[in-house]
Amino acid sequence: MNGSVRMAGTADQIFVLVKQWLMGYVPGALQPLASAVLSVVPVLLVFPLLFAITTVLERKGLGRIQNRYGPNRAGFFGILQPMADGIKSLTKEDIIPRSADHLVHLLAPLLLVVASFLVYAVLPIGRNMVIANLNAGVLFFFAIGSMVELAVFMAGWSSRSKYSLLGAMRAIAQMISYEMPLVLSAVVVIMAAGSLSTVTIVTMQATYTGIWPHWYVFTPWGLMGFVLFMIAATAESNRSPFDLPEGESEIIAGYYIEYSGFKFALFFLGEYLGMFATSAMAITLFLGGWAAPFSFLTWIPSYIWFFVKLLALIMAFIWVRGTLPRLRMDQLMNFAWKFMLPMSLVNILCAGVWHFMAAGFVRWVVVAVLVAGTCYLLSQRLKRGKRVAVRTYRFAS
Amino acid sequence: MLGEGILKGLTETARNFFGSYVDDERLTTVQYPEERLEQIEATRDFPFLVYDGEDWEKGMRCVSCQICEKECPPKCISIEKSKDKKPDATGKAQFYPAKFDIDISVCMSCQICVEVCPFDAIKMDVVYELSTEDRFGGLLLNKEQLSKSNEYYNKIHPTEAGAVDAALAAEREKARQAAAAKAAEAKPAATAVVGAAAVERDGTK
Amino acid sequence: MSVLTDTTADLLGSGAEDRSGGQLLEISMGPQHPSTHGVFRMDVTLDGEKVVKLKPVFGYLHRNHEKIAEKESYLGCMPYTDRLDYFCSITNNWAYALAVESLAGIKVPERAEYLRVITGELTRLQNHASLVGFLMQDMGASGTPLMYAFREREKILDLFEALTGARMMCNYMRFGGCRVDAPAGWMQQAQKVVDAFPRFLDEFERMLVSNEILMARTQGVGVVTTAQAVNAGFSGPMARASGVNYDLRKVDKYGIYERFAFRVPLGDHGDVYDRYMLRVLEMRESVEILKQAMRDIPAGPIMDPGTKIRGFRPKAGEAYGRIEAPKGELGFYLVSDGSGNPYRFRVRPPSLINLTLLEDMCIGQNVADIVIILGSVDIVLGEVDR
Amino acid sequence: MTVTFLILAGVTIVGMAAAMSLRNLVHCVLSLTLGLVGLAGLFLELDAQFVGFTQILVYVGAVAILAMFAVMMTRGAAQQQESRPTSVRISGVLIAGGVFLVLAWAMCHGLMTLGAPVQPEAEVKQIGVALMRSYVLPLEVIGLLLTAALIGAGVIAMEEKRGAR
Repeated sequence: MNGSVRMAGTADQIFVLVKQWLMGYVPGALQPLASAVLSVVPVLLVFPLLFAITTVLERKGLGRIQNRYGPNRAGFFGILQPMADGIKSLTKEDIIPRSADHLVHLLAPLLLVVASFLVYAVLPIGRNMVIANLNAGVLFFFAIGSMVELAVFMAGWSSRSKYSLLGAMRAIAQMISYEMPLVLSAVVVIMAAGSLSTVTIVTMQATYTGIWPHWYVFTPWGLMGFVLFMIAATAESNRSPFDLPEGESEIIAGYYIEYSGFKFALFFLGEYLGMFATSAMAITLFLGGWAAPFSFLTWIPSYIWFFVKLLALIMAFIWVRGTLPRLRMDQLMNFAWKFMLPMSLVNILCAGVWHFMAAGFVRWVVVAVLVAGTCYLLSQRLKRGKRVAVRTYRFAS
Repeated sequence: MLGEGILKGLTETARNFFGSYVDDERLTTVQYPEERLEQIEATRDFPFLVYDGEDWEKGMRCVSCQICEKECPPKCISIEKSKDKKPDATGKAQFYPAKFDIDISVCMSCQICVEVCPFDAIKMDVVYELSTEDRFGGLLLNKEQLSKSNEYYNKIHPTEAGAVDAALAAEREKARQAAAAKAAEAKPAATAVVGAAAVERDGTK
Repeated sequence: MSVLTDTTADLLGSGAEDRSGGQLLEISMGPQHPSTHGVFRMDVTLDGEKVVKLKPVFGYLHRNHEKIAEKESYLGCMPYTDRLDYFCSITNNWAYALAVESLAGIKVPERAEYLRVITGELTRLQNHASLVGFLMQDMGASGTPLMYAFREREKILDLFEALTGARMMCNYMRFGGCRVDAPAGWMQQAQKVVDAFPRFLDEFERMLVSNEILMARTQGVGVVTTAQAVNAGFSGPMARASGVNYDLRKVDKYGIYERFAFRVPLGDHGDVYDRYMLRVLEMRESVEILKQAMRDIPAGPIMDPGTKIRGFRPKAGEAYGRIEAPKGELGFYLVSDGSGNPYRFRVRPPSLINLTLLEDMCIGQNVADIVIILGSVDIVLGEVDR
Repeated sequence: MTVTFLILAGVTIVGMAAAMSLRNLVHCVLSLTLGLVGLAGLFLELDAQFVGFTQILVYVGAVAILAMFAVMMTRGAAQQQESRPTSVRISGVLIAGGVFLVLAWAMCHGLMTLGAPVQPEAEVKQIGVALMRSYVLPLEVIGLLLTAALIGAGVIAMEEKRGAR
């Protein structure tokens, strides 16, 4: 914390300085409004842009994983593909089923996108770069995040399609189940930081011992918390292998099966924004937010680090999506309640043990053994419950 | 340990991801309009009529025997036999198709017409960019559209065409000799006999 | 209240009610559903996500294949058999050729038999490879395994094109042999493809066989007991996955299969995982057969010189020719009245008969299981509906 | 009485009123959710961030969804009576009026005694400390009650399932 202001170079603070400079021209009465606009507008621009980039990245990445080229026709290397997609979805007919609940049908994608955008308010994108430094920032994040469920439900119910209803049911069951491990795995960080403010959490991690940073992921409970958080985040954002609500081979597109044109694109946008937000939260909580990974790299502006980490997590999402088959509903629930939940509870306990033991090697070993042991036991139980095994086969004589 | 198989799978996809940048074996996509696959010699899609020489009407090998029309499984060939006879490439008088239509929207590229043709007159083409906006007329090819030169045939199926040419040349030589012998035997030589010799040659080669 | 009755309650229950008083949901999966492998429909009744009743509905792709064949010459039927199971046209040709050969008592030359084995086993390779790919796709693996399978299938299809002129509708075999001989260099090219194939199998196994999600999804799902499999007349990998030792290559020893050393893998559980693994194992055995066949293939004619293809008129009589197609026992039953076209032409499609237990396999399973059970049956609607 | 307060109050009242008067039950739940969001906004307006966000997390994220499920799962919801007996209406009006009177009295009384509004000091930490020190017994009792309810719900659900078999 002490060195943060000193180390903050001009390049690092350029956006903050520009904002202050612009604010100088705004009359006093309009200052709060102007400040809000100047903070919000960049976020509203940057993240949809990131969404556009990610769609290309995802399709190209998946393509390469599958030994294809991926989109490479629109623009140079296909970078204009999102534009083409956007134009396409804007010009397509907006179909509303005759028996649909028109108002709810219209509101669902809007609510989804609004809720997805709202959570960015508390994410520190760089040093001194956050829209609202709330005392209960983490809580705000989860609270707004839970509104997504409502949007999904509205979409699935209002479409009046059996497939969309099935999708909505699946989505809600899944989101409620995974919200608990998501929140509980974040609790360890809140315990360690002693604050619910995202800004404080990041600044706590932006210090170094030698060249090594104090990220929470570098503790046994932090690592486990990070893994749990990422798994839960995958489920929350309906990404493979937890993409049951929209499982295209089973219920086709799930809750947004009856959407077309731009509303469909809004669902897409909302979903990706949700994925970015949860990834950004994981970065904030466990990966040091905008902090550089080594003390000698602090000269690189903080927001660059943030986006580098975000892109890395997005790549991981794409990679997983390109590899894994989808789980089944009951297996998904089993995993949530029989593995994720107990594991995150034990993880909180471990973080407590860590808190009350004297710093040093012993503490490290004890907590690591506790975490790894529980993980092993729980996974064995899960495996035994399902009775799955690699089989050997006999041959006819 | 839970997740072991998943990790294995992840390494495999990662290997493929990077492999697709370095290994041509992995990235087999051909970017179609710019790149094209090399023509495989045996490829077939729709039939065409072979003619010898320069003029398609004069050199058409088809003698309108209508075997292909009968044998075609989906019945996509329609032939009208001519009333008169015209000299073919070798100068013998033959019937010729007054109308020869193939509906390639019906054709299933089975090559049976080629197999049963005793005159090597119908062969399989390799063109594949045949899309048209005219659904009915555009895919109904007439005699003129179907006619392609023997040189073209030699170009697309060199091995097969070479064998056909050699067989045809040998046959024509034999026919010519027979005709000469007959001519020596009896002055008033009938020109129409020659065609029958070719008909006897079976389609099973 | 009218507004209320047409809301959720109406949507959830189409009148039906289960024993616990809850409501059943009737959904129609297909014919436009993406994972029904063509235009297949299942009327599914669900209790929550559990399947209570399943009614397969097919016939959307019915093309009158058998009736058309009665109007065609024996030669003219051959290209139509390509369109039965359009993934494996060569094995379809083979089964039909075999039926005609036994009807007319035709002997096939040595080299043609070898060519038949080689192309037939290549067909099996590409069918099984794409099937496991499709199965993974049904399971939601974003198409990655499918793309790998198609990458390999492409190489085999290239071989087919170089040999027969077409990639899928090969129309390769004739009664009395094969249509064309392998062109120069084809055998070497095929050898290369076959040698490289185990690499793909290894990759596939590393990627998915020990995958926990895959195992959890497939093991114990869609179980068919040995008795059920026998009663339903299962054949091919479906029967062998249930432990029925029935492989026509061993039972009938048609063609020259007795000359090759290969094993027949058997499953003990009869679930989707077994069916999936059996196909992977069978691909390995096919590679073995291919290696032996390519090593031993003799020179010689490829057509029986005594057989007249055009105007073929067998004596009056009947014959049944069957082979071990990739999907199971594919049989052609022909009745000849001595004329130029078959008097009766009947196909025994493995896809359709393996599909008969679909409801039994699906009841009590989840919606998500339906698609993988259907995928594991390995159907091609061209063959089911004919 | 700022503009924000007026807006939030309006949203809350409209939402709650709609929840009572709409005919479609799902619409009712949705408007109830709107009202609850307005309420959360009012908490935030009072600078009570923790309570406000918890309100959203619990009521919007959980209770609304639960209500939704309940509406969809029970068939009884579909067969609502067209007209209620007069006695029900009268008693409803009486109860509502009574509650309103009590609340109004409490508010007027409270405002009078308080005089000036106290500066809000509800930091999350203080709430935690308060919960864990002064109110630990009520907290535990509520926890016990909820656990019992949870287990009870599970048992009932299992009974039903067994009966179905």
